[in-house]
Amino acid sequence: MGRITLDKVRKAFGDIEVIPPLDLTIEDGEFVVFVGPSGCGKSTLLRLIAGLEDVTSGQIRIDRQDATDLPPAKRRLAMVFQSYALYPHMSVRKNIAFPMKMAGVPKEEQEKRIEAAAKALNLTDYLDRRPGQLSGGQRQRVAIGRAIVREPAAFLFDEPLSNLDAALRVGMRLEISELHKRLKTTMVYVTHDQVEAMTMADKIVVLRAGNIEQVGSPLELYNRPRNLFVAGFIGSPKMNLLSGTEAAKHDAATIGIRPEHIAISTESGTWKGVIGVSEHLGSDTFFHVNVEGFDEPFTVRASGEVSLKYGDEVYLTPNEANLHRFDAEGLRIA
Amino acid sequence: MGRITLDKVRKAFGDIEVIPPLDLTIEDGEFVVFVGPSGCGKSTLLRLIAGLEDVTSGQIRIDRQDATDLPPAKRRLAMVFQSYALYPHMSVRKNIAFPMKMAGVPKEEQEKRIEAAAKALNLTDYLDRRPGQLSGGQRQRVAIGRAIVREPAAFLFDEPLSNLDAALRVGMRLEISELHKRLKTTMVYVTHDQVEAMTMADKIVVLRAGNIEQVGSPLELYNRPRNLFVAGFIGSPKMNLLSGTEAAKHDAATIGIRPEHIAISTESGTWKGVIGVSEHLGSDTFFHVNVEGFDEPFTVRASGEVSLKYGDEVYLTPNEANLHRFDAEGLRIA
Amino acid sequence: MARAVSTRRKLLTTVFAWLVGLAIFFPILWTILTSFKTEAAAIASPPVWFNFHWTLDNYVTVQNRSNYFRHFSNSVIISVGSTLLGLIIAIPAAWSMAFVPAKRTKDVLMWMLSTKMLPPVGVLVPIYLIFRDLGILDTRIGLVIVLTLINLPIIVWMLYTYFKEIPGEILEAARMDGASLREEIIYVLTPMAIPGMASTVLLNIILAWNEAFWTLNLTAARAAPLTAFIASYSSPEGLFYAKLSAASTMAIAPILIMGWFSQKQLVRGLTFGAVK
Amino acid sequence: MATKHSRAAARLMISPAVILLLGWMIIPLGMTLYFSFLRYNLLMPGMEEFTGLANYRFFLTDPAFFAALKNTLLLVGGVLLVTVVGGVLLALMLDQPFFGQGIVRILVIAPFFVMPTVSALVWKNMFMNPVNGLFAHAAKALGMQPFDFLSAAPLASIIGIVSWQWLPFATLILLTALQSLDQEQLEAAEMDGAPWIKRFFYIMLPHLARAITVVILIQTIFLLSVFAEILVTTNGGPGVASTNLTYLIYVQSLLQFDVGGGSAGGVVAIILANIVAIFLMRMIGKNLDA
Amino acid sequence: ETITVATVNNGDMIRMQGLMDEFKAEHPDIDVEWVTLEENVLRQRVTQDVATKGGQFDVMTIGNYEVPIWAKQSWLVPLTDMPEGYDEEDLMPAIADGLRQDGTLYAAPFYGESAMVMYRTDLAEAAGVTIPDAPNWGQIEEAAAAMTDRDNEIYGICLRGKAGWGENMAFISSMANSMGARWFDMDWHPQFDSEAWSETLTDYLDLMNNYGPPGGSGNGFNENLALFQQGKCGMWIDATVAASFVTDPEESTVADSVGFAQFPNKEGMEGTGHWLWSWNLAIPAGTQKEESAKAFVAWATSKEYTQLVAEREGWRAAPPGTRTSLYENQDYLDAAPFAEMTLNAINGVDILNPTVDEVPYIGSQWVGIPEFQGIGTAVGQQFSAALAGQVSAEQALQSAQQLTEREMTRAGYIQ
Ligand SMILES: Nc1ncnc2c1ncn2[C@@H]1O[C@H](COP(=O)(O)OP(=O)(O)OP(=O)(O)O)[C@@H](O)[C@H]1O
Ligand SMILES: Nc1ncnc2c1ncn2[C@@H]1O[C@H](COP(=O)(O)OP(=O)(O)OP(=O)(O)O)[C@@H](O)[C@H]1O
Ligand SMILES: [Mg+2]
Ligand SMILES: [Mg+2]
Repeated sequence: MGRITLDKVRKAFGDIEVIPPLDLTIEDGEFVVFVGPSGCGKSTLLRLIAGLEDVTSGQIRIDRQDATDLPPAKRRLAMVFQSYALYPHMSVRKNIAFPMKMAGVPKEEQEKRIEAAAKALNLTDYLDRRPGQLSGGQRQRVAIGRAIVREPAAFLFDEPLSNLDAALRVGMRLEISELHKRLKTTMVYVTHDQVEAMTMADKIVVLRAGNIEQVGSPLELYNRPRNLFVAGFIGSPKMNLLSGTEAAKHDAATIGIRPEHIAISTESGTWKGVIGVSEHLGSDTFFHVNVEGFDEPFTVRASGEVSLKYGDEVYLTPNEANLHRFDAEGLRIA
Repeated sequence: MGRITLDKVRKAFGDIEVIPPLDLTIEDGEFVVFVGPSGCGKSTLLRLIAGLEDVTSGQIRIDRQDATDLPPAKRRLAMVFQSYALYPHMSVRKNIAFPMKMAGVPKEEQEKRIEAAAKALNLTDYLDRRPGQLSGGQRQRVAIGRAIVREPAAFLFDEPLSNLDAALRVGMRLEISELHKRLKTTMVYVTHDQVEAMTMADKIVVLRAGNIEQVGSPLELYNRPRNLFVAGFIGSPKMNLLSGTEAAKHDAATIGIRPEHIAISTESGTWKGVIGVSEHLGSDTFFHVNVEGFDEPFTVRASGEVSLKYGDEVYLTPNEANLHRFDAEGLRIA
Repeated sequence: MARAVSTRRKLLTTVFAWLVGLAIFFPILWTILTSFKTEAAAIASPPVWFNFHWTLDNYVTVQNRSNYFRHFSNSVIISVGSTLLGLIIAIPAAWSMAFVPAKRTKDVLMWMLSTKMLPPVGVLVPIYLIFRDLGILDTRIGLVIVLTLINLPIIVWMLYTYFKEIPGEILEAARMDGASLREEIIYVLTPMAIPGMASTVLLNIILAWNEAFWTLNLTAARAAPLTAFIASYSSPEGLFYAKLSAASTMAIAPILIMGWFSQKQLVRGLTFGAVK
Repeated sequence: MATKHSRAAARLMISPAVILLLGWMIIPLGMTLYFSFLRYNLLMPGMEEFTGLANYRFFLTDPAFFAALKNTLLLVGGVLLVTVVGGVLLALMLDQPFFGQGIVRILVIAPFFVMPTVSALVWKNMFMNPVNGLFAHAAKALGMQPFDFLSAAPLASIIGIVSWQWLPFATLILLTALQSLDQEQLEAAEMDGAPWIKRFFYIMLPHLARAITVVILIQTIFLLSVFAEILVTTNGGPGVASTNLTYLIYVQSLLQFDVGGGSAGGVVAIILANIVAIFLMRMIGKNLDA
Repeated sequence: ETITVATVNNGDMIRMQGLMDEFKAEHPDIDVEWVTLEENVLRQRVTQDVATKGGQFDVMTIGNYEVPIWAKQSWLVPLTDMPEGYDEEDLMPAIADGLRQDGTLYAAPFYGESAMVMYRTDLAEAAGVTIPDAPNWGQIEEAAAAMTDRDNEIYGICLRGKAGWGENMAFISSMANSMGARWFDMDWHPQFDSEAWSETLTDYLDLMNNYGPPGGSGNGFNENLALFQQGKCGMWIDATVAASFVTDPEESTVADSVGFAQFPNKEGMEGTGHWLWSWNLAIPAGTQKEESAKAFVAWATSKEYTQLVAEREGWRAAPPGTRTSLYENQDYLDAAPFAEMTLNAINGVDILNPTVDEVPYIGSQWVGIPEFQGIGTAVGQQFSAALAGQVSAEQALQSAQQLTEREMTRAGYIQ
């Protein structure tokens, strides 16, 4: 009841092609996350699906039915905007009721669904407040509430958490994940936050300049990035990338190794280096190690207890099993 | 040349006491970070030091000299605001020159110092741009530039990175740390970002409702939180806290154990539980494990490769050495 | 909403909008057209649109009758002068209200506005007597003072709304940088508020330019601005449509031209804090 | 921000404005109040004497007084209605994409620059005149009897003229307000299934509330003292059909040179204006802080 | 020395402004600044200034209504010691007498006027009516009826309807005088409840409603002048000065077919004019520049000025109605077909006895008391409302009666 298919969908603003023809299928009940650098077309893609933008060419199908020319209101999709776009002059109750009112749902039915949504989202005490009197997290729940009462075919989220502070984000992330588990409705989610993408998605779509670079589960992307772009984009801190002789040793144009896949030791190892800045997070420590022969320092993760400091000499050993190899075009060598 | 002492400083807005009498000494050359939940008075404290607010009672001394009634301009402190507060109508050069102009520094001297600051901050190419034409990171450097040309007794930063996106933040964090290493000027830094506090501070001051909960080095706070509040506040994800019989076993009212200090196994361990939501970050996986007898799920960190999933039965074993014990008042038991 | 608007719809909107725009503008257009007609053509029935004998006679007549340029320069001096004087008084006041708000700030603002509700006819005689005793009847300085006082509340309010949009942090930064209050206002606040000030200035010039009660009653020959100029055309003898049109065109043209060239500025600024 | 220094400075800096306006209010007001208790006619100097409330009694029992009061309210209310409704419609129109937006916007704004006297003269003579006015020509061309606007519907005609002058003002404020509406809100409403008309009533109009309040406040201030338009077009007539309070006071104090009576009228008008002001401020206070 | 002259925006005054270089030639040390205003605004401005001693004007243009009132207050400089050759004797007595107080002249007449009928000879002929030199109201109505042709926008009669003591009330008061009505009885009681007034107003309304142009309640002197010049009026009864405009071929489309007749009377009643107005130049008492002002006033109202205008613009444009000599000048009589009619009309007025019954005031189409401006305008509003159809004639008269009584009581005339 929420399968979305994009068939050669192309979008241009004037002469500028923002999305070159693109195919994508989102299965019913799936949680799909779009990631990519700023300006790569994530929002545009979402708005195309929502019907807030016209496609320049191509076809959008929702549940096998052609929706390309349907107005947004007819697509049975609910969208949660980055700014939530709550109606500031209406109470929470009225905000949630609005789509039902537009659809002509009878009053009692409205009440029932509002109660249910409010309970599910922990909003019961705030139903009579205005959005201006709510915290960021509460607002977001209202936005979701407004979406779920419609029982949409799919939810579309456009960076819904980017306005929240870190602590709230973690909480909301879990809530949305749980909501998805419970409702089993298709969700399409745009974010530029690594952690959100990795933790929430069933399937991540990595976009660059309107092109799909890779589609896959989070671990697939982490473990087997299809190209250098994805390798560099997924994972934080970034994968260390080496080219030149070191890469040639592995028959590749470039090799990559993530900070967490390098062992650090004071005694011996593959590369010898000197510790630069180190960042102690308590749980972990990130060392930035300057290795002779490489321009960029290596980032290495060690446990929080390791007691090395600025200027210490250390040896680094990559875990060969986790080494990524890329060819001259930047494509993964299997 | 930058020792700041707060002596029974108290601040009330009208009837509301925001900062109850508080003592604090910031040593010359120290990098002190204020953390605490939103609204706890971090900014207020900083503004009191800056002289942008009057203290209600108490005394502020800068380098032993009473500064309580000095206007901000006279305190020889430089402040970097959250929004940077650059003068949008002036070029970068003029922005940086402004404090010197106000102080009547001769033109040639101004030029010299601007050149020096621009070089140090990598701004030489941008001196004739307006702030509006700069990226977030460049703006922040201008703000710092404006501060350093004055050679202040101390820098005050009020959440200077919170407007930047994640990637930029990491970079700026490193730059400020390096600046501090180089200038050795006292810095007072407000943030609500865990990672910033942990990685930058010589000394962290944890505030709650205007009270100082603990002062100490980052690892001190991480390893030996003085009370439950600090224990819960420092570290991400949060420390798991248990009370009741389990805590009694350890002669404490509450015990705490961080997610990274719990071993997870499918075979045996102290507690048996079922995996709920799991968050795969690639590098790590956070499992939320529901253990019988506890209301809240346990958060446990495991490596990125562990392949457990929703509903799996697992055993958890805390690392006894990293167990934190608290008494009924919430204070740490040594 | 960036969905393509169909060209057909856009064309329809265009036609409709232009019709409405022209309808609203029509009285002015017609006045300007009429000012180039002969008196006979001006009242021709049915009206003639463009195919008449264009003449500048009316302008010549009007200029011969009254010294347009003196009225014009009086208008300029009075409206610009009162606006500048108003700004000088209003900037500090607006600064206080915007950056050091007190409990009574809103009340003070509203009180200021309420002084504009004094019906001028009711206080003309007292003011006239005061002006007579001060010896500033029929002087430009007298009018500058009156118009400043009349428009001050509006200037204060407008500036107040702009200042409130300026983040206080920037002023605090200036203070930390060692700027005195005066320097803070001159070097930081004022330049930042330039767009807002520009629209304040524009609006006040317009209001002062068009103010017709005080300017008419407190002047005779020397300080009389264009409102007094037009007052001598309100019902002359004989056919006067064309001459009236010429005089009207001359009276409103300067401000109309100024308004047109600065309309972007004006549009942006004229919000009185109505737009959050 | 609020340190002792800055509060002291603030008090100092606001005082010139406050003192000037206080003077501007109190001195003429004081004199007006004083005159209002005098029998004082400019044409009969030397006969001033204290008459107590006689001037007030005379002004308030003037048969024209209530008509003027009613006309004042009708005029203010009528113009507000036309300009707010018209302004909203125009703002909606100008907010649409079409060719030549800038020019049309200029055309719509233009009446705001026209002096009240000029606009009254132009409307009266060149448009509303039943013989030579354009409306009369138009009516004749359509085979209808020309309508004599200024004598058959004087107040409505004046409302029309004044509305024409103030429409641009309302349009401008409402247009900027409309443009500040978060597009996402409209899109959200669209996704929620609201058709255009409902988006207008449920989203746009409430968003405009604040701007409308401002329009009402500012315009009321100016409309209460509409004078030139009446003087030029109808002289308050026929009868007292288009006499508003300001004009009535004008008749009293400047046509009869009865300073005492005019002052009493002025005081009454000030009291009434302040009642309106208090009423407005209640409304505004709520809306402006929201 | 610069003197400031406040003046009304009518044609004669504007013409004078064009002749200032001549004045300058004679008086090189005097500069003249003009303040030209519409009549009502002018009156308000100068009255206010003179009463408060504002001192903004050195010469004021005022009507013969104001002169006695102001002279009594000593607000005006007596015009004694006029320059040699001014020839005060030459001023027409009917006009000049109204400007004297105890035999001293307080203002110099610039032009004077009475009222008369102007009609279109061509239309009258076409309609087959003749208008006698001294018509009565009945004949006027007949002629109006005959000439009216609404389809071609020809209206039989154009009369003032715009409210104001100097607008519709000027005409209606004159008409009332000619019908035997008066403003006040000898105890200052208003007379609007009299039969004569009722008759006056009814007749006036009938004329205007049946044969007048649309929008009559908004028409004053200027509007009617425009209508007449455009050829839309059969008859126009108004001030005699209008004659020179309607016969001006440059402005008037009907210049060569205008006839003149005396102001009408009620059938069987006598009297040639009930209207007397002059615009005069006066010097307010407070001025510092009395000498220069006097020089200017003398120049502007002198015979030489008349001559000057005649030379420049032709005799027809000479300011009428002030000097007997003008009416003895054959050039003028030739150029101005209306001259004789004007002279008779002016000389026929006796402002001490404007109507049949005795009155306590001096005046003709106005009443010479300070309160009249206000009262006249308020009454004018009522009559204009009646003309606009908002109230009936009876209601208008009743309101007029009440409001006049109210004002007169307040002013202390009625005890
Ligand atoms: N209405 C428009 N007209 C022209 N170009 C547009 C328009 N909307 C978006 N674009 C362009 O399309 C590209 C994609 O924009 P989009 O908003 O989809 O990016 P995004 O991936 O959502 O970025 P972000 O992470 O910053 O939100 C950008 O280059 C943008 O400049
Ligand atoms: N001008 C003021 N008047 C009244 N209360 C104030 C004022 N400024 C701040 N407060 C209150 O003082 C408390 C501390 O505010 P402060 O801004 O210092 O918090 P903070 O720790 O900086 O919070 P955040 O992390 O959200 O910036 C808050 O409860 C706030 O509401
Ligand atoms: Mg986006
Ligand atoms: Mg803060």
